Amino acid sequence: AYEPLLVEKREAAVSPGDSEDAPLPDDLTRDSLSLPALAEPELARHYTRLSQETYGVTSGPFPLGSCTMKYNPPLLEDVAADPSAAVHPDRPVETIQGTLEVMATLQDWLGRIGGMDAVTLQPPAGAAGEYTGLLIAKAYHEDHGNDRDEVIIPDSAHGTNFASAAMAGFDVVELPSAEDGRVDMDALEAAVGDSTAALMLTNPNTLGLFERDIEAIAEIVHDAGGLLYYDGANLNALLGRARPGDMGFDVMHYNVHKTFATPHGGGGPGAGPVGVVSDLAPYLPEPHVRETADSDYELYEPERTVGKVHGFHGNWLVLLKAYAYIRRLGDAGLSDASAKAVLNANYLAEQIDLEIPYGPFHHEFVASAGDRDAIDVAKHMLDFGVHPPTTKWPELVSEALMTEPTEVESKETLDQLAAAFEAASAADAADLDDAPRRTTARRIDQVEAARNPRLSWHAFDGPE
Amino acid sequence: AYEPLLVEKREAAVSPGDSEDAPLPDDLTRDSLSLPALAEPELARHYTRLSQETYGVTSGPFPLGSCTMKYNPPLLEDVAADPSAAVHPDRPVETIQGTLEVMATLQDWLGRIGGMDAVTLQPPAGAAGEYTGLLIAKAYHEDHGNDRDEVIIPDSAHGTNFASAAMAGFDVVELPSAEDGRVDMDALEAAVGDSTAALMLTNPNTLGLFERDIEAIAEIVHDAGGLLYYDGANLNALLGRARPGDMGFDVMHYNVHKTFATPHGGGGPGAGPVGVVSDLAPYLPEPHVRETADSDYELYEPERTVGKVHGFHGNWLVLLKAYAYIRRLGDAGLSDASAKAVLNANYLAEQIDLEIPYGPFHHEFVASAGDRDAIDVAKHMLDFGVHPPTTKWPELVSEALMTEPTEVESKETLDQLAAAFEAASAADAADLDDAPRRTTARRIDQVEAARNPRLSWHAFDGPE
Amino acid sequence: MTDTGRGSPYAPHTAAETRSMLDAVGVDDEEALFDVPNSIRFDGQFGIDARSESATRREARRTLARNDDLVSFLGRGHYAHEIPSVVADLASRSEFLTSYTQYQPEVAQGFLQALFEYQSMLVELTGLEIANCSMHDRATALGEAATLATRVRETAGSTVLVPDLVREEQRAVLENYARGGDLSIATVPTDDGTVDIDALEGIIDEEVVMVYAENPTVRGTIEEGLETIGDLAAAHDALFCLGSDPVALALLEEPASVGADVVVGDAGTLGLGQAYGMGHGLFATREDFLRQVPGRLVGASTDQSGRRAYTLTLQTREQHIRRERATSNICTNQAWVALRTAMHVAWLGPDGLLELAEDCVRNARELAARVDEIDGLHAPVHDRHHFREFVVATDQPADAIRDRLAKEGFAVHAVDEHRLQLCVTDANEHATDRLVAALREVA
Amino acid sequence: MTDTGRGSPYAPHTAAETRSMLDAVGVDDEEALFDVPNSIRFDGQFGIDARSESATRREARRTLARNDDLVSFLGRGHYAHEIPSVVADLASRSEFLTSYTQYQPEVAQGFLQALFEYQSMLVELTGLEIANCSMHDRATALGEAATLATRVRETAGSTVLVPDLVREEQRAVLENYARGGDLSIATVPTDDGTVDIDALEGIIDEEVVMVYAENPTVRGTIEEGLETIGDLAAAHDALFCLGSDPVALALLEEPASVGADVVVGDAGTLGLGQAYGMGHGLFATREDFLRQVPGRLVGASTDQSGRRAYTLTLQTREQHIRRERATSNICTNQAWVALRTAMHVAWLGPDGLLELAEDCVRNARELAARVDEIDGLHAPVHDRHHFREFVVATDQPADAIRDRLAKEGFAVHAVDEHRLQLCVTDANEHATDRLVAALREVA
Repeated sequence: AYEPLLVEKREAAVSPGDSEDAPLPDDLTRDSLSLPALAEPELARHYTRLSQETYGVTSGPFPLGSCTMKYNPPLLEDVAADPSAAVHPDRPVETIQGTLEVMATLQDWLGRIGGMDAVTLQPPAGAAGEYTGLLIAKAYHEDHGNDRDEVIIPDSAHGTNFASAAMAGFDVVELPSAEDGRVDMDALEAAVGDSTAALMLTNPNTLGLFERDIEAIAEIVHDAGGLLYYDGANLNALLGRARPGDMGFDVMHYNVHKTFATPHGGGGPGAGPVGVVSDLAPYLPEPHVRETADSDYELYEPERTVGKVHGFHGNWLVLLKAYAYIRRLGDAGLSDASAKAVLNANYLAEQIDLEIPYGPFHHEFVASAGDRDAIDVAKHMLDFGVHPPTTKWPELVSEALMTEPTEVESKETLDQLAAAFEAASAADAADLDDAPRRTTARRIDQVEAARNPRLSWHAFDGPE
Repeated sequence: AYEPLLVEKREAAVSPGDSEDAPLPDDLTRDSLSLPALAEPELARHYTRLSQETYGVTSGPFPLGSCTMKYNPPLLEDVAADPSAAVHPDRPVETIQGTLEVMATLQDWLGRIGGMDAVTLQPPAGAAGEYTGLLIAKAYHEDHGNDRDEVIIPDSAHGTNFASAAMAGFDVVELPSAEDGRVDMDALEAAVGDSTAALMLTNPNTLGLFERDIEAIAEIVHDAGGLLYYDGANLNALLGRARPGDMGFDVMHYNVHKTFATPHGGGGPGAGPVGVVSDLAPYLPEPHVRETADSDYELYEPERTVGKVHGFHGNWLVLLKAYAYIRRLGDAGLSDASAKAVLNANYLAEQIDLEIPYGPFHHEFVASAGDRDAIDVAKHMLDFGVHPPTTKWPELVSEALMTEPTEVESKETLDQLAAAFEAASAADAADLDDAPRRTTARRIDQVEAARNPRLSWHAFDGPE
Repeated sequence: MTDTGRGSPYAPHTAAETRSMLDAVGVDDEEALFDVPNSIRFDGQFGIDARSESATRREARRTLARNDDLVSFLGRGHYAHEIPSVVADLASRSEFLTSYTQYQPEVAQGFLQALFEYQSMLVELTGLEIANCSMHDRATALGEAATLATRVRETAGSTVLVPDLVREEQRAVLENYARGGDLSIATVPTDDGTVDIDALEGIIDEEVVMVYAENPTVRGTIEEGLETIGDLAAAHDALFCLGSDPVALALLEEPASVGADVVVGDAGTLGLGQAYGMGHGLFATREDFLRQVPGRLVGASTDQSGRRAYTLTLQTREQHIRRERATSNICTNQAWVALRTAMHVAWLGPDGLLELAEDCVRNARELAARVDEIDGLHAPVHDRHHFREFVVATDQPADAIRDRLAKEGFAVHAVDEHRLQLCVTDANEHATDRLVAALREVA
Repeated sequence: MTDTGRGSPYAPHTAAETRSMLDAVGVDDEEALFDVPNSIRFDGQFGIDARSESATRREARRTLARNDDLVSFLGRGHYAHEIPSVVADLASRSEFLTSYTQYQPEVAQGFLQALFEYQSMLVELTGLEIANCSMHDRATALGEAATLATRVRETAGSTVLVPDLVREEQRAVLENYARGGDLSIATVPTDDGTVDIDALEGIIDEEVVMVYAENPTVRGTIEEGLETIGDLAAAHDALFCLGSDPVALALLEEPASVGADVVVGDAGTLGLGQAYGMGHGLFATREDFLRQVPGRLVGASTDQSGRRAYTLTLQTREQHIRRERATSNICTNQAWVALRTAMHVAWLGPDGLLELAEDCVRNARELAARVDEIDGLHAPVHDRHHFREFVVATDQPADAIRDRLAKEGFAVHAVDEHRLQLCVTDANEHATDRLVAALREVA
């Protein structure tokens, strides 16, 4: 059912100057303020309805490629809701030893999981992690007297890689993929050089393929004096099977909201901790947490720190949830998560008839909608009660349906997903045009939204 | 969407004797046990879907007469979730002073609100409160050498009144209503006598009418040697305006899940504290809480206690929620709740065209569906996104629609309700027969359910 | 939300809306709508101060903080098992929490299905064919069993037999039910913590309408003669009512297999945790008694489009229809706790539930052995298998030990002058080392 | 759920299902699916022990209990206001919590509408026409404002002016953004806690692309010359970026009315509470910059049936489409915190929010007056109006007072050798009497 905007239910205006005992002179206060004015029961109904119009992981399968929409255990929320966790960032360190112990432990665990020597928890998201890693690479090269202003990125990489490189002040060199969907070694040889600051790589890549030549890639980049950056978006494919550090990566970020089950929250908050090899540890953001000789914890400024990428200590509550998840699973649980994630992707792929041009894939695969528009197929999948995969990307596959079921789906829900894939991709043109039909909103006009931007309820003040 | 049963998703059996290190000899253990075997993500989806197929107060208006479906503030849940509240009933009293202080305070507040001298919190529901009150009346009369085995109950009373009287070992004398929907004074005079243990009354009664002659009623019953019992189901009509104790009632119960906003939980738990005048205080259930001279709290056995009506101390967590609600509202909030509850009922009645034979009513009214079947009208109201009123009761009104909107509805939602009343009662026969159409399930076959009882999933083991 | 002390924060009316509604009704103010004689008008002054939301929360927290922070080793009919976070999360969804008894099943399919699943789990656990949606608690369920017995027994009779080891509080509740139903309670002696079968044989006669036994007992002992008790009851046309809980039922003898006609207990043992005795009454019985069962029943049916649907059924047994001839006065029950129990059982699954139950035996046995090694303590007192709990004989006065343990942060029960009782579950087993160390100090 | 240490408790596969899936795929075991050279195969031994759910909860609680239980009077950019219970309840509904960025708007209308409402509230509070869905935090929002300035300014230039009183951590973040964007930061002096307008006039020139100011400042002072700052910035074709928060915005001068081009701040000040600095970056700006705004924007549109619907819009600004030419690298933002902020604003309503803001002035004024009466303390140091917090001059060393207060259960900030800072909101005002008493003891 259509839910009105808060202001359409009841609105009221106040004027700070109006009250007898106004605490400030008129010239320091605003004239008026007009906001929704609802009682709590009305708000409860409003947001309950809005929640029911939102598809989450608890609604059904959510196989978005490279997003790792796994189940978010309420255990994590309980741990994060502990009132003892609600501390102020200016508290003296001796009064927040609990928080610092959690952070130091998480740093240690992430280091073990990635094969990295040191980890910062400060970056508040994956892209912030990329940016942090690149700031570290930049500082490292500057320190070593190298003027390296290029970052090499495969054409199949996540868009954030490019944007983060730009933000950190690098030029981007795009690396075409080889025919097998992996890094083109010749192109890489050609691309690296004295200007190469780093190569950014996802492994397995966005097609789900493991870069088998990763050791050779590392050698090429390292020989050229560059660093190897690992984009952790796909780490859920490899837990316990291979570690970026062992592959030759120098810097990596972790997406705890992907691999370690902290909830996506409709777009965030996440957290993007960054791990580095020991040579790069002096460059980590400040402050950094470490254990002292007497088992206490302290904050310190790494010797050659790149400074800060978050105003405080990053997304603490999210980090706390990741800590709880890793502790709950332990070695066997983490390894099993990857085993089942990879099995699920392979099983699902086996159940659908669409072409999957590249393989062998791991936790995700990219199918092609063929002569159908991938977006149409996705929209029609909504009618079967599942969330569709990521569409039209990566571009290596035409009409791509980039699919990552994660380990939390059962054979039953994978079969349900497969049925939705089949039904949607077999539908006739009229049905596809008309999809979705069973959703809260029917197909939404994106062109209108962009041509005539209405970005707040003030846009509805006049006649609509 | 249809949600399968848990066992239909995955089931597994275990046999206690099978394990190597079984801790008990075979002859003390069961043979096997077969239960749903699902992982947490699957359960989360199952129950999320089931919740979305359930209409609660946060879904929309819920105007069930005599049920007082008011908004249940999450504040109350937060208070009850305090880990300090999770105590064992066998804890020594000196280690649970917090719990006892809450209980003593709630006893005091309920006493003030009802005009009663002492209050027990032990009855776990309204009907248990009635039963407790009648046990007290019985013990009181026995103590005074009176052999009184009749309880007088108006024909319009809640069904629990009759059943509770029977459970307490009384004979029920049904009192017909007068033409104005209130107690028939002549009939009452005729009914009372040496056998009268008590008269049970709801005030305002189930038609929403205040028994204006309550003082005369009390005199008649008291003169005959009987006690006056107040059914607190409709107390939300009178908060701050009139108190049962002041009207002449000797015993009453409170429904904290009605008047004091503790959630109904799909049928319970509630709590049905019982208040009594000082003469009856010695008969309260044991143990009872009281403050000591040095501001501590203790449990004691009232001198002439009727014993126990709950194995421990009643529904503690529910009582704690009621305590928080009363504290949040205070005098003005409680009085305002009744003011708005009564205003809402009168406003809603004003907006609908159906006949309302009795008045002036307070927090609820009983409209008649006229020549329509009240159940049909109710089912069709579901199609307009609201919950219908209670149907076919009280029987004084033909095709009754017993309606109590409570104070939490706004003018807007009352207008929405009124529109649903109007549309449903004006619908043609075919539409009524076919209603509801927009609900999870269509009209359900009650006859089939009763004739061929299938009360567990084991009923589906064979061919369905 | 600036209305503390000014009115109900949960009534959404603005002054203007109130005004227009009053106008529509045709009165000047709300007071005019109260048809209450002046002689009994009340001035609204209860003397209860309002608080802001945060002050309410703070005050409640401060008050509850007067409860000492103790690790509890208490049991005796109210047990704590660890509640998975997901149970609280799902059960607190407002659609579940704020809904009503399912009198409009078309918009309550979710809760009805959950209750149907609850019933089904209890049917599986008890082996009986019918389980209702819940009674108030174990004690009231026992009372209802006694009144059921009077309704279904073919010949007259007025005695309910109860072991001497039943909690006195439960017996007190039963006594009130018995009084209303013209029943009397007689006691069956126990022998070393379980029913004395010979004594029972001597006592039972045609006057007996119901025999009650518990497994495990309030002392944690596991009954070994249930089948004999069942046979004795059957031979005298008495109902056999067995008290248990859903954890114990997963491991111990299936009630149906020992001839139980009714099973009662606290099903809140799973799903709710320690709540000062709050729980919910498990009530299961045989199909023969279908029309006599107290409490609500959810049944499967079909809807107008032919699909499976759930509804409350056989409501003609209930008070709102049958009034004084109802099978019980129960109306509001403990549905939401039953929902939590079902969620907890489902979370555990058969493996998890059985393991939890087996640990109740293993942990009690292990703790008893460790306690027995302490000078001045002897455990278990009863030469029986135990479930969760056991009795400890003490050389020192039991009260003194209990009080000293409270100072050390532990709550234990003193049975009598020289006996303690200890209960261990997954909720406190992490503290057993500390308890044993403390016992070593204070015993 | 008996699988602790045996596998992921959140993977639902039974052994039989795994087997049949492996068969369908045509491999013997999962390991065969990993296309990883042996040379870099890892053995899975991280050395991290698994824990049961309850043990995980217990361990986390025990670890966090190492945080001292202090009443915080800290502020300086991270503020605590009381969160209504209903906000946590609604925000934790799993549909909100577990959903993704709304790339399929047809099944995300609820979250999109909530974000649209969030944007609308910030538009109202700032007076600017556009607010995005959130940046990571206030500091990154400031950094994004600086890079926006370089994109929208008509002439070249490379200086960002920042008051000397800005938190050094925020400035450090800005410096990294500046470095990537070839900008440099210059400092504007302050005079008695607010921007020295004369000094600013002297410094500002055509090189300046953005002038930043805060209201209130990190010392709680309220700026009085905002309009002048705005005029100066405009006169030099520099953006005027104002730092604030949603509570202050409800009372203090509307940014648009003083010429602000961008407003940044921590919107998590409402809805989230103390979270060790976690919050979410408020970012609002003028309509002119629509195509240059960083971050996600929700817009209204219509669906195929002509009804109003919401969708992420103008995505061509974003990294997943424009890659290195995007307006920002931001992808995952703080949407769920924005949801909570919107809920909290809606709960307060205009009256409640204004009252909360006014109390931030009144309570700070009152507490300063009370502190000023204590021997050895002088407050407020700055002769300005204050919001929430103020600086206190101390005769004793400030560190010593801070440490002694910590022992008494209070956390306060030592600005330097002889200055403390105190922050008072609805979340700690109940403890001001105790704080004053403690200050009297230790000052």
